Amino acid sequence: MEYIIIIISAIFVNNVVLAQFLGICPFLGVSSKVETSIGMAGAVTFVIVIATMVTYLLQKYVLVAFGIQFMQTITFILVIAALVQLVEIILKKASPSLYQALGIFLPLITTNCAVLGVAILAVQKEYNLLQSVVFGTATAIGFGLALIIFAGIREHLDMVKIPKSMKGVPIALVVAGILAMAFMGFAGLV
Amino acid sequence: MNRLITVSPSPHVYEDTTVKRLMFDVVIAMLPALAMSIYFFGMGAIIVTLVAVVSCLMFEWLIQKFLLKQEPTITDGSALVTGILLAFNVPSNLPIGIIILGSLVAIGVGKMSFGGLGNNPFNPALVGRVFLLISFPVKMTSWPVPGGFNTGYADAVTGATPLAIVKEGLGKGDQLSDLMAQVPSHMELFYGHMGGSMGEIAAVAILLGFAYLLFRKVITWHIPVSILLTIALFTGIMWMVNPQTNADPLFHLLTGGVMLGAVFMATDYVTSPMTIKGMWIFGIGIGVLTVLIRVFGAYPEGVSFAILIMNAFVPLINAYVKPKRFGEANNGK
Amino acid sequence: MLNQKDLERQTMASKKESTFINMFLTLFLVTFIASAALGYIYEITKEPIAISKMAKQNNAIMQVVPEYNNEPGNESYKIAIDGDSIQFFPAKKDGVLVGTAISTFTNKGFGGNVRLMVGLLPDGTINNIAVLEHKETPGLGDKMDKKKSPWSIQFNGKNPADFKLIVKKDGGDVDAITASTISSRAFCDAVNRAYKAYMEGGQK
Amino acid sequence: MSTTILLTIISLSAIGSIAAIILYFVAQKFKVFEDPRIGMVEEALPAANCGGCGYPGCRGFAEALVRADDISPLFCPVGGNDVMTTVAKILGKEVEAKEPLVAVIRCSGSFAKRPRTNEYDGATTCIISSNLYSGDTGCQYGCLGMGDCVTVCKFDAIYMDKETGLPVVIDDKCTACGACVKACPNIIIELRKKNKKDRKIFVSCVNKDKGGIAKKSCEVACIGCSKCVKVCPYEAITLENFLAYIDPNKCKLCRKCVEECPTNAILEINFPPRKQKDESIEGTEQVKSSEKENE
Amino acid sequence: MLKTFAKGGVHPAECKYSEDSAIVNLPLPKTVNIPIAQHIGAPSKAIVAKGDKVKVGDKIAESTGFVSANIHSSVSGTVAKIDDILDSTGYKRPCIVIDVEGDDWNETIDRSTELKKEISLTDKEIIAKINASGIVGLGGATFPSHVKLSIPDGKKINVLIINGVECEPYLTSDHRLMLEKAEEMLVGIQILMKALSVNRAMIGIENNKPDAIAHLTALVKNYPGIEVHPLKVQYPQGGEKQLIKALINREVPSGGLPLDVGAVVHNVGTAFAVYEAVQKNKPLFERVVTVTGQLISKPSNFMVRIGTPVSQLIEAAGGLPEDTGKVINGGPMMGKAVNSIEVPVTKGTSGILIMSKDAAKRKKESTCIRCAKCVSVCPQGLEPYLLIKQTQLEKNDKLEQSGVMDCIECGSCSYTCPAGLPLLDYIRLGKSRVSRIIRSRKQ
Amino acid sequence: MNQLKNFTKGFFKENPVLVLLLGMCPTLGVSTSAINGLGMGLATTFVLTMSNLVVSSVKSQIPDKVRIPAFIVIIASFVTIVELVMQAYIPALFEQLGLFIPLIVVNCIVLGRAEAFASKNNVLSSVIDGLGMGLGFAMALTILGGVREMLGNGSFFGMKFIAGDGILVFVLAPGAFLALAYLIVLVNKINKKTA
Repeated sequence: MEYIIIIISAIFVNNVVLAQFLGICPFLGVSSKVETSIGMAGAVTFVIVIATMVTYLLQKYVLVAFGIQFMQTITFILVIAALVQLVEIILKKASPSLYQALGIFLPLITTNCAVLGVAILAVQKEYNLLQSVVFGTATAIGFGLALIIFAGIREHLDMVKIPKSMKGVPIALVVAGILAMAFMGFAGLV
Repeated sequence: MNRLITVSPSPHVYEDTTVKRLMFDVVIAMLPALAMSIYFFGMGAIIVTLVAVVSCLMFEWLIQKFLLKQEPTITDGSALVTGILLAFNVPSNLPIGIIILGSLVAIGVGKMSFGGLGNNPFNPALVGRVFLLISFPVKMTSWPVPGGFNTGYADAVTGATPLAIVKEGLGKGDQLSDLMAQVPSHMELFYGHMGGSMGEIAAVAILLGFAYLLFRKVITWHIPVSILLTIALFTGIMWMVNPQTNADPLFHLLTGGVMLGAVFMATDYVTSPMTIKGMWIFGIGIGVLTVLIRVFGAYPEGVSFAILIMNAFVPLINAYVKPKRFGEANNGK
Repeated sequence: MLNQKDLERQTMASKKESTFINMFLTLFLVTFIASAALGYIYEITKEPIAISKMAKQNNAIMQVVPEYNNEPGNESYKIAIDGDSIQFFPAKKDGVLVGTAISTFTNKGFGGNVRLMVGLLPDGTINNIAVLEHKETPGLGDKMDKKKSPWSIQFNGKNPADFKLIVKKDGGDVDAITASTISSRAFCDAVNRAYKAYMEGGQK
Repeated sequence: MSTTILLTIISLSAIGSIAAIILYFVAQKFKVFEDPRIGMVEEALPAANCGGCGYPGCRGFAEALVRADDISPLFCPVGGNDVMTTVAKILGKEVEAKEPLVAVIRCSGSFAKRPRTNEYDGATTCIISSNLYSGDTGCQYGCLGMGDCVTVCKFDAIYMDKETGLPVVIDDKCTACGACVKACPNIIIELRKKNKKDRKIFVSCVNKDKGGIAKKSCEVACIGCSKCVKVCPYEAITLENFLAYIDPNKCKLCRKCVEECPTNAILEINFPPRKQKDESIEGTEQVKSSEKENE
Repeated sequence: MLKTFAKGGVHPAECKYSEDSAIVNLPLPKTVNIPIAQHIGAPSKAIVAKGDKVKVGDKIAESTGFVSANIHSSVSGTVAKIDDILDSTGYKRPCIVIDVEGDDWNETIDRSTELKKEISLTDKEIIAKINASGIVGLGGATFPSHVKLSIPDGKKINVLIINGVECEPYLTSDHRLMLEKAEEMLVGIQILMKALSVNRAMIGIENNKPDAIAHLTALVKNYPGIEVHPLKVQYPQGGEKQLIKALINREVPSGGLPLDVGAVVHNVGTAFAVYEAVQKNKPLFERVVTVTGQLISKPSNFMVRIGTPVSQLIEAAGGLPEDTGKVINGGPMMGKAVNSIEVPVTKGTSGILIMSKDAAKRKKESTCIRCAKCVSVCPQGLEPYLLIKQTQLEKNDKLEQSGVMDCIECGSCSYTCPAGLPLLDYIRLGKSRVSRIIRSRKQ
Repeated sequence: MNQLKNFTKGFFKENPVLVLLLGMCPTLGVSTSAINGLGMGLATTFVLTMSNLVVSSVKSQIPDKVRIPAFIVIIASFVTIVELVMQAYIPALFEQLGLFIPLIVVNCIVLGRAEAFASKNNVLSSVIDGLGMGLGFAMALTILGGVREMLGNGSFFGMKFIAGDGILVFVLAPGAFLALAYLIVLVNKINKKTA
């Protein structure tokens, strides 16, 4: 039950993009096509899951153990950056097809605040390892959900005449705003 | 030869349906519900409708004329429909300023930001409504008690909607049977003797409008029926499992704008799927979300949110749910 | 313009090559310097951070109990309840208990957890309540905070023994915040928890 | 030094170093080469993504440029020589300077000059109209007048003149990307040399009908009389299918042919007015050239 | 419940003004312009020269390939010239212009009117005869008929479908033919059955022609294997694929031909032409043409020689009305608006429809409101609203995926669109772009 | 390059939020009030300026392969400094900004400027660039925060000017998106006019 609450909360009620404002840059940048946003969602999920695991261990066995929690930000981001690069390099060689699908998004993920945000939030919420991973996965799914819905709408918008001044980011933000209003309907679900 | 013959690609004949005719058919279909709300809420209903319609038309005209610099198309009737729908979705004692703000959001944000009719992914009236609901939760949820035609506008006596009464009551652990005694009977619900948004109360009037729309072939039956069926089925199962804590399906269907949403809001052409299969998915999605929000969420009434959320899925549904192509089927030859 | 810059970058001879030693050394040096600097600043700010944290707690305690002259933070104790724990801060004047500040919680809030500091007089009467932490909807549930509305003043001076800590809608004595019954219920729940814990062994 | 600082230094340096080591070895092991010049070339290109170069977008062109041994056949019409020199510099290759070009409309069949024979009532694009029939005048070669060229122009360099029903090129804005040439179903637009002061002489007609038929459908059609061919001192004019064509590379802008043309199908643009000689010729050109100057 | 095809379709006002006018022979014109490209496929090659004398029924242009057809003179006289002349495609195309002198028929043609029932030729000979006679699909598609009868190896045909649907509003030429030349037509069907070696033929007729249904139902008793099937009135039932679906409930696969599902479809007019060619040795040089329209004073059905200017037909039907907006070669749904009334009648001309200025005017275009009416009427299960957008944005690969090549250009989408969008105009453009891409890919 | 221009470009013509559209997460997340926006903006300005300074001075010493990790460590150090200092001396604001303070490290503006500007330019230009960009960011955040506060709460920098509540949605998530959207449109329009 506890896990279900974490999942529903992370996907719907406290959607990472629409309620927490994390990962907005890729949300606005990459979500122009459904296929690419599925790729992005996949890549983000992958990195978030690994990152929450690694940072959890780091937090518990290095930072807390040594009493240097203030080093959280710097160590987490360093690990995430290295991790992303690692994944990218390996993927490029090991599975070029997967790299084709996900790889181009990987560099973007380093600066996706959702990854670091989730890692820090998981620590703040004092989740255990499994909870952290579930939380990370659910957050990533919520990110993917928002991204894919959004990409669908944008594909639709590509086919209609948007006023010139609204084109691009402004209309994307308006859509995000309306979506966020719609998602507020989920409030109180958990 | 001085007579010029016209040349154009085929076909050379056209059905006489126009966008304008469709819109005015929708307006006609909404008249019974409007009449019922005037009957129950009196002056308030008239004031709210007038303000909403006039401000929607005005904003559409102003934005097209001065911001987008296009030829204004307010005569096509779509802003009129938005205005009436917005009025239908608010209590009949809403202050004029808030209604005007709602119209601005509906037309300006919900519709014109996307370039006008046909482009908006979300139902403009619902965008306006949800915006108001979030912004003015108190004013948007104090419903005048239906007091007949002489109900005042600003000084109307307010009360909770039946759905809110039941939800509140269940929330604190009251017996459902006691609660049902506090709300109007099913028959009263059917003809609209209850508190609520202006247009949502009278199921019978909305069904009348539905019949008219079907008769004029303005909409197909799929979306309304799939929504209502899903809600009935979903709440029905819960009711059968535990009738002590779950209201019966008929109660759910007749309250909280389900009828209004299913017939007039979800069937908006622009924001609903293009294929029959897609319409089913859309309808079922709305039904499920509505019940989820009603039963488990914080809001007593979830149709608006559910439709808005499913609106967001429509482009995806359109992209991936395709009509069956001719010749695609494997006919056993 | 741009391309010229690029050309410059390409021709920049001073750029270090990506050899192993270079990479390793660079990263090592960067992290070394960074961590040293951070460690140093941490040492400097450790004290003020601790003070400000304490100040916040003391501030809350001060708000909810009558005047005292001990250090309630040093005498605090905890009681486990409902899967979590509640912290008690006894406030004493000249060694005599004048009230207890209780850091309590509820998870029934509209936006999740709500933490309150409830000040009880020795007989259990509510002296005052301060909101420590909440995520309630602005404009609605956040009215429980005194900064936003005087709603929670209605609890002051009431003794839960004869004042039913339940909203009126549910048959209690509390006027709910308009359109925020859930937040009001959550608030009552947290206060109730504090009172219960206090009566069940929090009185020391 | 306190233990905290020590621990801080040790742990972070360790993490950093480990990351560096792992990254280095993994990078060594999984090396994939990508030419960094592609990105640099792409940045140098104008990013109009107009496709004027014949490649799908600027990125595609950049890849082609980097791949090519000899980049002289590749040319970015939008950026012109400046961009190509920059690109060549990046790639360390040579590039020849190309003559600047400009689009010209080879049809003068305005409403006044070319009587309508039909009314068209379909989708307002030339391409659809031309799939349907030969156009609403007797001339099946000329401008269809629905502005496909205007729609495709990314640089707002073409507009439709409402008086004449013909498109007009704004020379200063035209980048000779060729999008309009591709868009015109009747191929009446041609990219021609941009001479000094934008001076141009060309046959403003593409009608391949016999003289009589052409003349009947349009006052200013080329009737294939070959007078211009005879008068040209540089052999720049050729006649094929009853249609004259002036080779821009041979033409020396002497304007002899313009005077000779009996139907005023040859235009001279941006020349100073000549001494009064023949009024009838003067009239049409004056209009044309003054239109140009007004922009 | 009458049979019809599965999905989509529209039902425009039928307006069959000329259904009670018997077929009348049109007087000979002074000159005829006979285009050398009157069929789908390679244009024929003229084999006469200026000054040559020709008789009615003489071959004047020769087929240039398998998918091509011979062309025969429809009049007797002198070849005046071979020149580019505006025809009903809207473009100037090569035509053989013949000045008419008398009405002198080629001797080999049997001009008697008696019914000749017994079929003496073998299947191969029948196909050769049809090929030589220049018969093409007379429903409007003008696909050379012998090609449809030459079944490739490995394909098995088990039913011949005869298209007497005439689903286009206004047109009545097939209707009149079924009433007046029913026996000849039925013999023609038997000839086709023999050529295809099938023993079953189904005639599909829409329910708005009860007299034709009754007439044929009575007659087919004498013709074993031939059945008459009344169908619900629904446009575009006359489309091959829709008719096959309606009659035998098989779906021609996307990109496939009717013979992929074991069927061959011929028009009633074609069946009649086959009868005349095989039994009477008369090549195809005349056909029934409906001249109709709200403003036409005498809506009629004429037997017209190929090459006759359309103006002459209109004259015979009471003259060109004052308020003429459009002159359409064919029906209102798929016919082609001509840009001059001097264009000649060709083998594919099933009717001439005159529309008033008001009726000819298109609806004012507004924006797409995504009402999905076009999706619901498309008989091919396509999404016209999407196709038009993809065409406008030149997304050719997406367009191909969306099945633009399956479009049969029936026009139902444009007909029904409340926003008056030129859906079919753009889809046709998209189709031509995609087919160019597909062709270049094959090379 | 003209240093003054270098400094002022961040305010309008190349405003990181309103024109370059970078750093959206904190922009949306903390702009519930003008004071929050200002605080966040100033914190970011500090990090931006300092990291630009350090990056541009060490740029030639860093091999390409570890460029990004090295930059990130530099940036993260300054972020942590800000975190610690704020926690110590302005705890109230620190709590308001919460998660978004550590997230400055992944703010696209910071890394973006380090990559695109500081790694190619000299120290002085880089510092000026960082300062200009940072203040531009702070300005945008303050404006957005101010707008949201005024509309949503009826107050400005905490001072109430209408009784009761404003349009609540503006202090909530959806309002952030909507307010920013129309602010960007407005700035684009003004930029186009003055261009």
